[in-house]
Amino acid sequence: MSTTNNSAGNQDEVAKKKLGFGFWLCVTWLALMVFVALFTPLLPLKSPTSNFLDSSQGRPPYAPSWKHWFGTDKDARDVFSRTMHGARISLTVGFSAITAGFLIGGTIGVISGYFRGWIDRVSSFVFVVLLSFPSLVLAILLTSLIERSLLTVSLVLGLLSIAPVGRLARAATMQYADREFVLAARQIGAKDRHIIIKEILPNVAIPMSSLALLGMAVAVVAEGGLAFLGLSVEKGITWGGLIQLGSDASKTLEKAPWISFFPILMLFLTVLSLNFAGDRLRTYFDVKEMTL
Amino acid sequence: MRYYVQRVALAILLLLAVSMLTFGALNVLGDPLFNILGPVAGDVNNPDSIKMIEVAKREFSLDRPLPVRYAIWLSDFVRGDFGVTFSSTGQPPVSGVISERLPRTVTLVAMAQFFAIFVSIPWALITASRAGKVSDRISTLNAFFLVAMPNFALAVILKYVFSIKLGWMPLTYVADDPLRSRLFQMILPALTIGLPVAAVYQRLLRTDIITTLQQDFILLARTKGLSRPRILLLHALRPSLFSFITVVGLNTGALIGGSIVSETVFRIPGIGSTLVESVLRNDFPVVLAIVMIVASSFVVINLLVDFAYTLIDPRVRR
Amino acid sequence: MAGTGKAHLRPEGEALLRVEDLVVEFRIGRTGLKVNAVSGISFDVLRGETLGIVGESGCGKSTTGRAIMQLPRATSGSVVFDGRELTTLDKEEMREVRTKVQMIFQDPISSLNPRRKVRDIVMEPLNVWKRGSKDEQGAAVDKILEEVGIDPKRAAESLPHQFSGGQCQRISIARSLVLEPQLIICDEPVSALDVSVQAQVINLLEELKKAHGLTLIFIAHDLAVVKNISDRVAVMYLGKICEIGPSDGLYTKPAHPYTKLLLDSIPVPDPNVETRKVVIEGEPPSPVNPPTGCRFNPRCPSASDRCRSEEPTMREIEPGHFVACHHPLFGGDAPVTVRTD
Amino acid sequence: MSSAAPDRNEVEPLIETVELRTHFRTPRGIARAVDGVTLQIRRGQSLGVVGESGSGKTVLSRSIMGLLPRNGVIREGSVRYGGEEIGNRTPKQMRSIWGREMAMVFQDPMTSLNPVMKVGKQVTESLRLHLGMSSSEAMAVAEKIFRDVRIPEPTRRLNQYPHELSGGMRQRVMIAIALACGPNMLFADEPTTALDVTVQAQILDLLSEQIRDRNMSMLLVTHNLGVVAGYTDEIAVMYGGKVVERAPTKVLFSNVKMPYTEALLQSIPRMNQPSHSRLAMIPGRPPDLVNPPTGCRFAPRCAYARDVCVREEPPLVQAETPDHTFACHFPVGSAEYHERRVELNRASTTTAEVL
Repeated sequence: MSTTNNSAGNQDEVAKKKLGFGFWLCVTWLALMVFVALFTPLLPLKSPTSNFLDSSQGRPPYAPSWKHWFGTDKDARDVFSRTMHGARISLTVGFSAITAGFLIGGTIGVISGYFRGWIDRVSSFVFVVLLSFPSLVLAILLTSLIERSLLTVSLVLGLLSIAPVGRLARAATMQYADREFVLAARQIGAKDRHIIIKEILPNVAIPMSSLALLGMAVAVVAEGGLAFLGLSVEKGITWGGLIQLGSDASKTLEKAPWISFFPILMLFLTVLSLNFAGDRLRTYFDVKEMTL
Repeated sequence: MRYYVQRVALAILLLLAVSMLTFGALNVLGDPLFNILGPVAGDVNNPDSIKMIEVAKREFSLDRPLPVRYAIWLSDFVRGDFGVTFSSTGQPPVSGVISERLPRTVTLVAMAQFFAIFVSIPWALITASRAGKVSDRISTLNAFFLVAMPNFALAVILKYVFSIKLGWMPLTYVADDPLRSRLFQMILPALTIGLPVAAVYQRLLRTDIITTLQQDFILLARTKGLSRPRILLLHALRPSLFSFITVVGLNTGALIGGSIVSETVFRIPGIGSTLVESVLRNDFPVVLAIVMIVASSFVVINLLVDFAYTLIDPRVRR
Repeated sequence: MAGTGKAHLRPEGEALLRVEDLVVEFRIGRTGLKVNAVSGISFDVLRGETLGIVGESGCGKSTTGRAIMQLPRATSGSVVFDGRELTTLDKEEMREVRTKVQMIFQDPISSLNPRRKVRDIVMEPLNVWKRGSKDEQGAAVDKILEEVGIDPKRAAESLPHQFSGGQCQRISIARSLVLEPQLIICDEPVSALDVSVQAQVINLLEELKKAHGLTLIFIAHDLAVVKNISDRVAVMYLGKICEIGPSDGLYTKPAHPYTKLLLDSIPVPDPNVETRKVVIEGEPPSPVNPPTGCRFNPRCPSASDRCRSEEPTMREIEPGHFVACHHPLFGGDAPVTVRTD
Repeated sequence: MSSAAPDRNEVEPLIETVELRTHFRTPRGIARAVDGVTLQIRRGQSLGVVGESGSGKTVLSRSIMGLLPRNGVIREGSVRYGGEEIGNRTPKQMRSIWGREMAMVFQDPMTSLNPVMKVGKQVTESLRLHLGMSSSEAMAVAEKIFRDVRIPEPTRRLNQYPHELSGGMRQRVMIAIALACGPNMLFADEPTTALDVTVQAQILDLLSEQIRDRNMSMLLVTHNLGVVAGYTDEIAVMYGGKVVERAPTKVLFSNVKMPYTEALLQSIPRMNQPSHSRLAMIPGRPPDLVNPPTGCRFAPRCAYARDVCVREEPPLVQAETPDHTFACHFPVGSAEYHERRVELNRASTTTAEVL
C-alpha cells in the first residue's frame, strides 16, 4: 500500500536488506570453482589424459570407485580429473566473454542512451541486427569460420553479449538521463563527460554489475552448448565436450551414465549458483526484472 | 496503419543487414573456395583439383567482387534457389534438403513454444496469486533449477530417464513413421527445449502479474465486488502480458538454438542438426541457407509479435 | 504568428531577464505531430523581482522555465539575460551563463543523485568550476547547508533518501545557491510537499531571496502559493500568456475570463465562503492542435466571432496590469455585448 | 453541502467505527497507520478526513471498507455498517457489499482504470455481477449514469479505452463506476488531487450533487482544507494515525481547538492575504508511524507543548460546542495556550527588533 511505503521509506533507518544464506552458499561454490579453475595444474589430480587401464576390472568404462571418484570413460581416463580441468575453459570463456560484452556493449549502451540522436539510432540498429540471429546460430556460424582457441571463442561469445548488454545499459541510462538530477548537473555547467562519469555511471554500473553474474551464466551455458556440438575450443577439455562424449551413443549413456552425469552436475551447480547469486544481487540492488 | 508500414519496412531493412552480415562473414572470415571445395581447394598441383577450382570459381562467381557476388546470391536466394550442396555424393540442390528438413524443425519449435506458453501462464497465475507463500517459494526454486539446466544437459538426462531407463519414450526419430508416432517421438525433444523456457516465462509473467495486482485498477475491481479468479483472469492477466509477448518472441531464438541441440541428441534430421553437420563438413551453401532462413523467420516472428502487441494493448494502436 | 504582443515589457536594459516571442515545439515520437508547448510568449523580470507563472498542466509553464535555461533550446525567440542573448550562445558560453541562472525542480527526490552523499551533491557545482581550495569549498558548502537548515555533518554521511521530501528540497536549494546565481527558476518547488512543509520552503525562499539579493521565477499551479511569493504574476493558457500584472491587483481584479475561472475554481478553506458553482465545463484542449484566434475561446463565456478568428494582443488596463483579451472583464469593451463589424 | 438533519440522535449512523486499528508489518517494524479511530457517519452526511501524507487517512478509508492487502496487516476494533458488524468479515464475505453498498473513487484516474478494457465494460461489470443484468440492459444503465455524471456523447464514450479520455473524463468514469449499483456509502480518496484546478471544481461539484440526489453518505479523504471546507458536513483531522480533532465543518473552521489543526490552517497561503505575507510554519516533519513519539504525537512539533504532552497522551474530549471533540492537553483558548502565545509573540517581536 502506497501510503505506508511513503512514510516508511523516508525515515532514517531503512531496514538493511539481506542477501541471505543461499547467496553465500552459491558464492562459496563459485569461489571453489574459480579456485579449481585457477590452480588445476597445481592440484594433486590424476592426469586427465592418461589411460588408467585396469585388467582386473575388464574393459573400461569403469564405474565410480575410491580410485576414480567419478569413474572413467571408455578410454579409462579419470572423469573426476577431466571434470576439474573442464572448469578451466568453461569459466575462463564465460568470464572473458561477459567482460568483453560489458566493456564494449556497456560503453556503447551508455553513450547511445545518454546522447541519443544518430549515435543511438546507429547502435540500436546494430543491436537489432545482432539480435536477429538466435544466439546459438550466430555462435555456430562464427566459430565454424575461425580457428577455435580460448581467445577466439571468448571473443565470439563476447560479441554475442554486446547487444543484450548494450540494450540494457542503454535502457538504464535513458531511465536516469531524463531524471532531474542529471538536468540539475547540466545546469550547474557540468560537461557531458563529467555527467556520464559522476552522475550516470554510479547509477547504471551497480545494477548492471548485478547482472554480470546472470550474463556469465548465459555465457557458460553457451560455451557448453558449442562444446557439446564440437564447436568450442579445439584443444582442451570442456564440460560440454565431456557431456557429449558420455552421451553420443545410447549404449554409452545406458552403460556408463556417470561419464556425462558428473560434468552435468558440475555445470548445473555452477550455472545455478551464478543465476541464484545474480538474482539475489539484482533484488538486493532493486534492479527491475530484466531479461538477458 | 503507419505503424504497421514502419514495422514492415524496418523488418525488410533488418533482413538485408542480416543477409549481408551472414554472407560477409562466410566470405571474409572464411575462404569461400575452401568452404565450397574443402581440402581440394588447397591442392593446386593436382590437375583435377585445378579443374574443380575453375568450375567452382565460375559457378560461384568467385572472380567477381564481393558486392556483385552478394547481389547474385541474394537474387537467387529470394527466388528460392539456394545453390547446391557440397558433398562427395553428387551435388543435390540445397533447397531440396531444406524443404525436406525444415518442417520437422518447425514442428519441434512450435511444439516446444506451445508447451512453454501453456504451462507457464497457469503456473504464473497460480503462483502470483499466492505470492510469498510456501507453494510459491517451492515453485520459484523449481523454476531456478530448470533455468539453470542447459538444454543439452537436460536432453541427456531426459533421454536417459525416459527413454533408456523407463522406456516410456522412443529413443530416436524415424523419418518414415506415420505422422502420429513421429509427433510422439518429438515430445521429449520438445520438452527438452520447452521446459527451461517455460520456467523463464513463468518467472517473468509472475513478476508482472504481481506488479499488476498492486495497481489501483485492481483495487477498483475489488471494490466492485469481483471474485479473485475473475480479477486475475479478466483484469490482471491481459495488462501483464506485454513483456511476456516480447519475451515469447525473443525466446523463439532460444528455442531454435535449443532445437539444434535437441535434434542432435535425439537424432532428428531437422535443419538444426543439418546446420551442425554442414558446419563440421564445411558445406558453405547449406550453412548460408540455413542461417538465412533461421534469421529471417526470427525477424518475421518478432514482427508478428510486435503486431500481437497492438492486439493486447490498445494504447499502441494508432 | 499573430503574437500576443509585447506591450507589457518594461524598457530594455531595466530587466535582468527579457524573453521575447519564445516558441518551443516538440515532436511526439515519430508520428510527425508537433506540440506547440510554448507559442510565442514575452515577459521580463526586473532585478530583485519575483515573477510567478501559473497555469494548468500542459500550458507550457515548465517548458518556459527550461527554455530560459536552453534545456532544450527554444525553437525561436530571444532570451536576453543580463544583457546577453542566450539563444545564440555556443555550448561553452552557455555553460558559463548557467552558473548565474539556476533551477529548482518539482520532485525533490528525483533531483538528487540517489547514490551520492548529500554534501558532495551540494559541493558538485564548486567542483565543476574548481572554485577555491577543497577547504574553502567545504566551508562554503557547510555555510549554505546551515542556511537552509540542514546539518552539514549529517549531510556528509547521508544519501538523499535518508532525508524527507522537504529536506531534499532544501538540499536542492542549497545546491542551486553555492554558485551565487542571480536568477533562480523554481519549477513547482513545493507541489510535492505536505502542507506543513510547504510553508517552510516558501518562507525559506523568501529569506534567501532577501539575503542573497536573488531574482526569482516561480512556476506553480497553485494560485495561492504563487500569489504569496510573487510580485508579479503571469497566467498561461495553452502556451500563451493571457494576463500579467502585479499579484495583488491581478488576484483581486482579474481581467481575463480564464484568470477569473481559475480563481473561482479554487476551493477556499473557509466554509462560510459560498462555493461558487463553476459555470464553465470542459478541459484545456490539446496543444497539438490549438484553437484559432484566442486559444481560450471554446471555453470562454464571453467569446465572440472576433475571438474565434483574431488573436488578442496584450494591452494595459491598469498601470502594470496587462491582458490579452478582446473582451476583458474590466478596462476594455464590455464582454459579450460587443459586436465586431 | 448543508443538510438539516432532523434530530441527530434519532438517526442511526450508517457507518460506525470503534477503536479501529490497522497496523502493517514492515521490515522496520509495525507501522501504526491507523491507531484507534472512533467515528460515525450518518446517512446523507459527508465526513471529510484531512491529514498530511502518512497521517493514515487513506488507510482509514480502506480499512473501513475492508479493502486491505492480504498479507502483513493487523486490523482490530469494530466497524459497523447499518448496525451490522463487518469488521471481522473476510474479503470474500465483503464482496456482496462492495460495489453494491459501498464504492470507492480513487485519486488518480490514470492508474485506477484498467488500461486494456473499454470503459463501458468497466462500468457494466458490477451491474451484471450484482444486479444480474444482461449485457444490453447494463449498457443502457451505464449510458444513463454517464449522462448523470455529464459525460458528453455517452454512447461513443462507452466504447472507448481510458487512454482516449481526458483526465477529467476519466474521473467522471470512475464516479460512474462507483455510482453504478446505487451504493449507500461512497469513499472518495483524494478524488481531485491529480486533476487541474478548473477540472477539480467540476468534479467536486458533481460529487456533492450526486451525493445529495442519491441520499448517499460520503467519506472524503483529502489533504486539501479548501476541499473539505466547501464539500463536507463534518471534518475529522488525522495526525499520526489518530483522529486529533473532529467537528462539524463550520465549527471547526471558526472554533478550532487542536493546535495542529490551527497550525495547518495557518500554514496554507490564502488568496485574500497580500503577497509576501509570512506563512506560519510547523517545524519538523510528520511522525514516524513505526516509532511514534510518546504522549501526544504532535508534541515534538507543537509550539504549545509542555512536559505533560510528551509524557501523557491526551484523550479525545468533548468541546463546549456540540459534536466537537479534540485530543489536546492545552487546546486553543485554554489559559496555558494564551500564556505561551504571549511568550511566543514577545519572542517574535524581539527578534524582529533585533533584525
